[in-house]
Amino acid sequence: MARDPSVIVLGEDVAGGAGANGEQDAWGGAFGVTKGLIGRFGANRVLDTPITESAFVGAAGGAAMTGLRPVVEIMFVDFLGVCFDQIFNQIAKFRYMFGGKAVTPLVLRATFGAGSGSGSQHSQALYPLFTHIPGLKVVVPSNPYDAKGLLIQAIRDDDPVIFLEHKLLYDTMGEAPDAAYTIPFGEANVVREGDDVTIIALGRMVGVAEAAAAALEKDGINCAIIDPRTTSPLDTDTILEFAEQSGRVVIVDESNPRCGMAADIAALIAEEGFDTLKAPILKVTAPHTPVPYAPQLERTYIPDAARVEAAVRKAVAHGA
Amino acid sequence: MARDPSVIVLGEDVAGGAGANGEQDAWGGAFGVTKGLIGRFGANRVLDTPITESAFVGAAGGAAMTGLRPVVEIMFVDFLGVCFDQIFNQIAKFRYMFGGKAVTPLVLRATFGAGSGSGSQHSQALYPLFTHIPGLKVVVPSNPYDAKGLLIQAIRDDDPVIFLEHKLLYDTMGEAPDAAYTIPFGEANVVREGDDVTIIALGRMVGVAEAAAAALEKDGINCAIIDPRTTSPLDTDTILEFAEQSGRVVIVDESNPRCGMAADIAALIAEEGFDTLKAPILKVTAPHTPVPYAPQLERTYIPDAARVEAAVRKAVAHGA
Amino acid sequence: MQMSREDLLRAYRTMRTIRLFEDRVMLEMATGDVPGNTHLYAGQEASAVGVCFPLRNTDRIASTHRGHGHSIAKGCDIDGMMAEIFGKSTGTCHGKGGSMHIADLDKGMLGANGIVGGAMPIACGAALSAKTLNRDDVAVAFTGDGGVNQGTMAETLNLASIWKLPLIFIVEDNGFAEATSSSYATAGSIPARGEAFNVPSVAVDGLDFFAVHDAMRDAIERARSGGGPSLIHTKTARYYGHFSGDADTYRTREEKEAMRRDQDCLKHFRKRVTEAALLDDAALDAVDREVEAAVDQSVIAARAAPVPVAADVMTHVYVSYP
Amino acid sequence: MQMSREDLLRAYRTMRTIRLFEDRVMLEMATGDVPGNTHLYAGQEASAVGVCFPLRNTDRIASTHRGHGHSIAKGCDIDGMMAEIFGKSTGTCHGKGGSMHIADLDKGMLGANGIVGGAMPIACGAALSAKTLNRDDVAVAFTGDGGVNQGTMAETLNLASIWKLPLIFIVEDNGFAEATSSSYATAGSIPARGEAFNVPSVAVDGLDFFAVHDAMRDAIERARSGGGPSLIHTKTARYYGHFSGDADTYRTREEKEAMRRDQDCLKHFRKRVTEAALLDDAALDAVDREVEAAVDQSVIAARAAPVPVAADVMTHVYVSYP
Ligand SMILES: Cc1ncc(C[n+]2csc(CCOP(=O)(O)OP(=O)(O)O)c2C)c(N)n1
Ligand SMILES: Cc1ncc(C[n+]2csc(CCOP(=O)(O)OP(=O)(O)O)c2C)c(N)n1
Ligand SMILES: [Mg+2]
Ligand SMILES: [Mg+2]
Repeated sequence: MARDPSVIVLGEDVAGGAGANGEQDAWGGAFGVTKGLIGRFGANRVLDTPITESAFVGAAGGAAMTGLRPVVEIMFVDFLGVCFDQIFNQIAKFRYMFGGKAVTPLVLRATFGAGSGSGSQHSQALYPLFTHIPGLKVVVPSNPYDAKGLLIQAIRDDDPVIFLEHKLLYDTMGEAPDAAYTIPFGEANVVREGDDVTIIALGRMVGVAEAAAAALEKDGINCAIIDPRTTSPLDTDTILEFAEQSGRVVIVDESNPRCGMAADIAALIAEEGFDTLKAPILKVTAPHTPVPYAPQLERTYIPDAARVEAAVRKAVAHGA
Repeated sequence: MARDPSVIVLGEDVAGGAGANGEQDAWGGAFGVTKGLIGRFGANRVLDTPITESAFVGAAGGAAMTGLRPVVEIMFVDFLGVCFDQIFNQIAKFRYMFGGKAVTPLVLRATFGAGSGSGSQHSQALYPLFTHIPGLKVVVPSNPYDAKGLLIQAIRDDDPVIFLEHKLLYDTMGEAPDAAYTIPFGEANVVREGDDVTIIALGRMVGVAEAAAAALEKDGINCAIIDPRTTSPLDTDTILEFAEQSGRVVIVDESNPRCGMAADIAALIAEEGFDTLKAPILKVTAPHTPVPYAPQLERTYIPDAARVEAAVRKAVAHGA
Repeated sequence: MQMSREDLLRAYRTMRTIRLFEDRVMLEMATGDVPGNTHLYAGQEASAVGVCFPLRNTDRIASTHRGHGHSIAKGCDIDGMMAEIFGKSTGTCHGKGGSMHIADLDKGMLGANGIVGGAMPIACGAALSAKTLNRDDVAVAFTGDGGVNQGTMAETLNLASIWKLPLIFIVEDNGFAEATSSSYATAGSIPARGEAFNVPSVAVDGLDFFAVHDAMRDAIERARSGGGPSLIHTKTARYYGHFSGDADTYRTREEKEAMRRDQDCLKHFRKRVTEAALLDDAALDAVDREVEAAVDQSVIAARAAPVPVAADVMTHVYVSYP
Repeated sequence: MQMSREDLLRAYRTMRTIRLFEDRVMLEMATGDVPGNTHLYAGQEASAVGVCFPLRNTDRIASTHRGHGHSIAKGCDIDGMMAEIFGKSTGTCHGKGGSMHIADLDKGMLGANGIVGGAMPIACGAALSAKTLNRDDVAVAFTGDGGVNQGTMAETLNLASIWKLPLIFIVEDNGFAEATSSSYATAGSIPARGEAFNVPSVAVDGLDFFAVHDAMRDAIERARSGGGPSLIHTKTARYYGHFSGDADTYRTREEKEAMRRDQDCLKHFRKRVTEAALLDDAALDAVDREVEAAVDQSVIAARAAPVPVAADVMTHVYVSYP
């Protein structure tokens, strides 16, 4: 924001305290992420909004087309439903419908994911919906270092970017240099090398995959872990390269299974990486259900290391 | 409607002419589908709505929870964005969130599909978005006979059903008995038997697949064609059975490819039908772009028989 | 207005139950045994009870994320509610919904809602059912001063107005949407918004049970007699932060103290009925003790109740799904 | 109001261009050479031109599905527009958008819109840009009497009001949303809706270029000077059916004939300026001939223009996509 005066931040309580007598900047977003910005950049560039996502997300789109670089927050990705038209029919399609005339540099930040006991309407993943829509870029970081590099890239990117942060990852500590750096979109991160099975995982599931891989290693099963980092664009080359290497693939994803992210990646490999496959492409995902509230149910809903381990063992056992 | 007084129809111009001096029931829906109903059942059960999809789709949901069986029309599925929250966070989740107490018998009818020169916001397929959402059933008929049987099933079904009709199929003539009959959800239609390649196609793409299969037959290539008819629930048994039979699968789908329907079905087969596969699972879909306006571009966008033919030949050639 | 001694006691008991229930939930949150977060209704009791007291069991309400008060006022059983908040299988929603999705259709409670503005169309649908099926039931749509800005509000006002539906809009204005003041976020006048859609609209003191109750009686009368929708704007007070984890630093200590001191709808009620000699302190104190015991009991039962079994994840997605 | 002869001629030329352009598109549709359907603006010219005439090139508008008139009034080139409607590569949007998505950002035209109510937030964003970047440009959001009910209208009124954005809402009320009369679908009063959000709102005769123009001058003045948004409700007339394929049976022949006879904003303009001796018929007739030639030319050029090549399907989805 310091670098580029056209960057603005808007959303509900991105500062917090507007019109109140107490502390201003009381919230800094639902998760405190934008705290301090209003003090540095002023209320002209850090705008608290009313609860009207269609109006302010759409306004961010119109502003992006006319000279600003808005970073807009909608707190929980689950709220996309009240402003989905502005995202998928307007913002995503301006450039195409207008024959390439429009440039819409916009970042839509939202939290996603289950595990916080927030219930069916505050715990979904939903990035498959955005990934399905041409014109959108979709980022799902799995660690602080990537989150910073990808966010800076998103802000500097000239296309609309949906930037989704898993709400349980805010507490993960991790190395992230103070200096600004960018991570290009469409470049997967090879989290771990390993010849026996290739695990592809996103967001919080990367950690789950790592836990499983560590346990499996003790039994001499070596897993590679690929974190695509962005679902659109998707780094198909790296995915196919590693799928080919091991010939055994397990995809771990927190989103629902039907037309989901795991299906998308599995279909890619089944078409372009078929010949070297030695086993069925296994998916470890959430079930085809909403997210339940009770912790015991929520834990069952979310893919865990045990299920990943079992899938990997099944892949290894196949035809061996 | 005659059979069950709790069935109501609502939507924009489902009758048409409300408050006007001229003909009432002037439209009968954007495509004349509901014409005549208001005359038979009265304005109390056939309601023209203002252009407020969130309000009337949500109202249909609330009405369904409280004793009615609304059949609501939103004209073009592309408009789902302005009422998506009511569909996917409310209607789809009532039953689950409320621990099984709610029953929400509702049918949401909409047209979909490219080919009419209607541009990016009136030509999308979008059923992958609904298929992704647990709690919704999704129907995509490919011919008049199925459309009638599936629609009656949808109206009698106790779950929310998204019923999508391809706008270019309204002119297809086809046998459909006058008497009421139902076609159960989750039962694919075997359009054509054939041992060499299994083509899976939906909606308007079934006709495209049939044209391709007819041409291929002349060269002695016999294709089976499976029409799932409903994407949720999906008839996985029939799909897997036929995939197994031929070991070569081509999936034809008009929706966009990322997290799309073709990917969903390919991933199913790659996991559960892997061992009998002889060739990569090939997808023939729309590209990852919005729907263009110019007819030449739109024709390029929509999968055609030539592309299906080429894919089938590629599948046959593989490892043969 | 005239109310019987029994009705007055019942109204007080309900308000008192909401207050103690919410205070207790806040305490239980601190033990770490309650999943997630909750939005507490404490301070706004006169609004929920003033609105729901004159309703029938067959009338329906659709609520917000801050729904405990509405649920209790509409007759939901607090044992089921507390168990739901604890995520137990004995909960109102079998532990699958949680605080933000408490619903009891048999009581006409169509659900709290995690989506701001989400409830308005749903309540509108209940009103449509009543009208279509020729029942003289009414439906109530709750929203806050923040939710009133959501597009669903205007759309539903318009739809209910042109269809003359028996729908009553309740805008509970506690001055804040999360940390944002309604003076900043909500332009113009809320009753004027209703009037602009031809919906008769009034503003009442939401801390005064009787004022809310009387406004409701007029609105219900209009709705049942085919007169269409109404809007009631109740000015009220939110005692806790936006949610159980909110430090609430955007309000000064002074104003929060003053609020609890001067804007307590339970004190108001007690003063009013005792001064008018309609009830005496002894009777009201007895209610306080009863309610306290009932809330204690709900927590004990909730803590003792079984958690759902893993297999429950898969149930209740559909009525039937091959 | 005082306008120079040149300005009067320019205003008339623009209105005339819209009328002939639309009449011609309707004829061309009949040849079957135009893809899809179009929503024709004929009859509403005084509204588009009254609104856009006092705007600068750097001011911005966001339009509706019925956008040809707005586009021409904001300065879009009719050759590009006609080619776009024919789906040619010389079209304003390279043939990829079509009638419902004509846009020309260099002219401040942010696009027609296929989604009713979709344009309001977009125009609001343009107003936000102007304010944030300290330009004194204004933005205009167009909607119809049907679109005014969409939630985006209320949400945008509220947002523009609390942020005091230089945004002007134009509600073009042609009495119908498709086949549905606004008397049925649109409750209350449209200016009252604006006022309820503290947005100064007026209703004007949309068939009277000068009335619309004057209302705009006040709104623009307010917007450029930091006074915030305004709403103008223009009552107008839709000559054709809702779209080019609409049989328009919900209106009687008599009322349609009367409309074309008594509600012709071009006739009104001509009468007004000739009676006031500001212009004479000869000058206006000359404009008619010029415009006719220009529209002919646009069709000839559009028909002769090349169609896009297949590879164009894949371009313009992203600025960059590895
Ligand atoms: C569509 C949507 N946007 C934002 C939120 C986050 N949120 C939950 S409650 C709330 C504030 C609501 O304020 P108000 O309507 O005044 O109700 P109150 O909390 O004061 O009872 C917000 C912004 C949400 N749940 N849904
Ligand atoms: C969200 C949405 N709902 C419905 C439609 C279908 N539709 C297109 S134009 C129209 C009527 C619009 O009426 P109005 O706003 O009065 O504009 P007019 O056509 O009269 O210019 C409708 C319902 C749409 N395009 N988008
Ligand atoms: Mg509030
Ligand atoms: Mg209109």
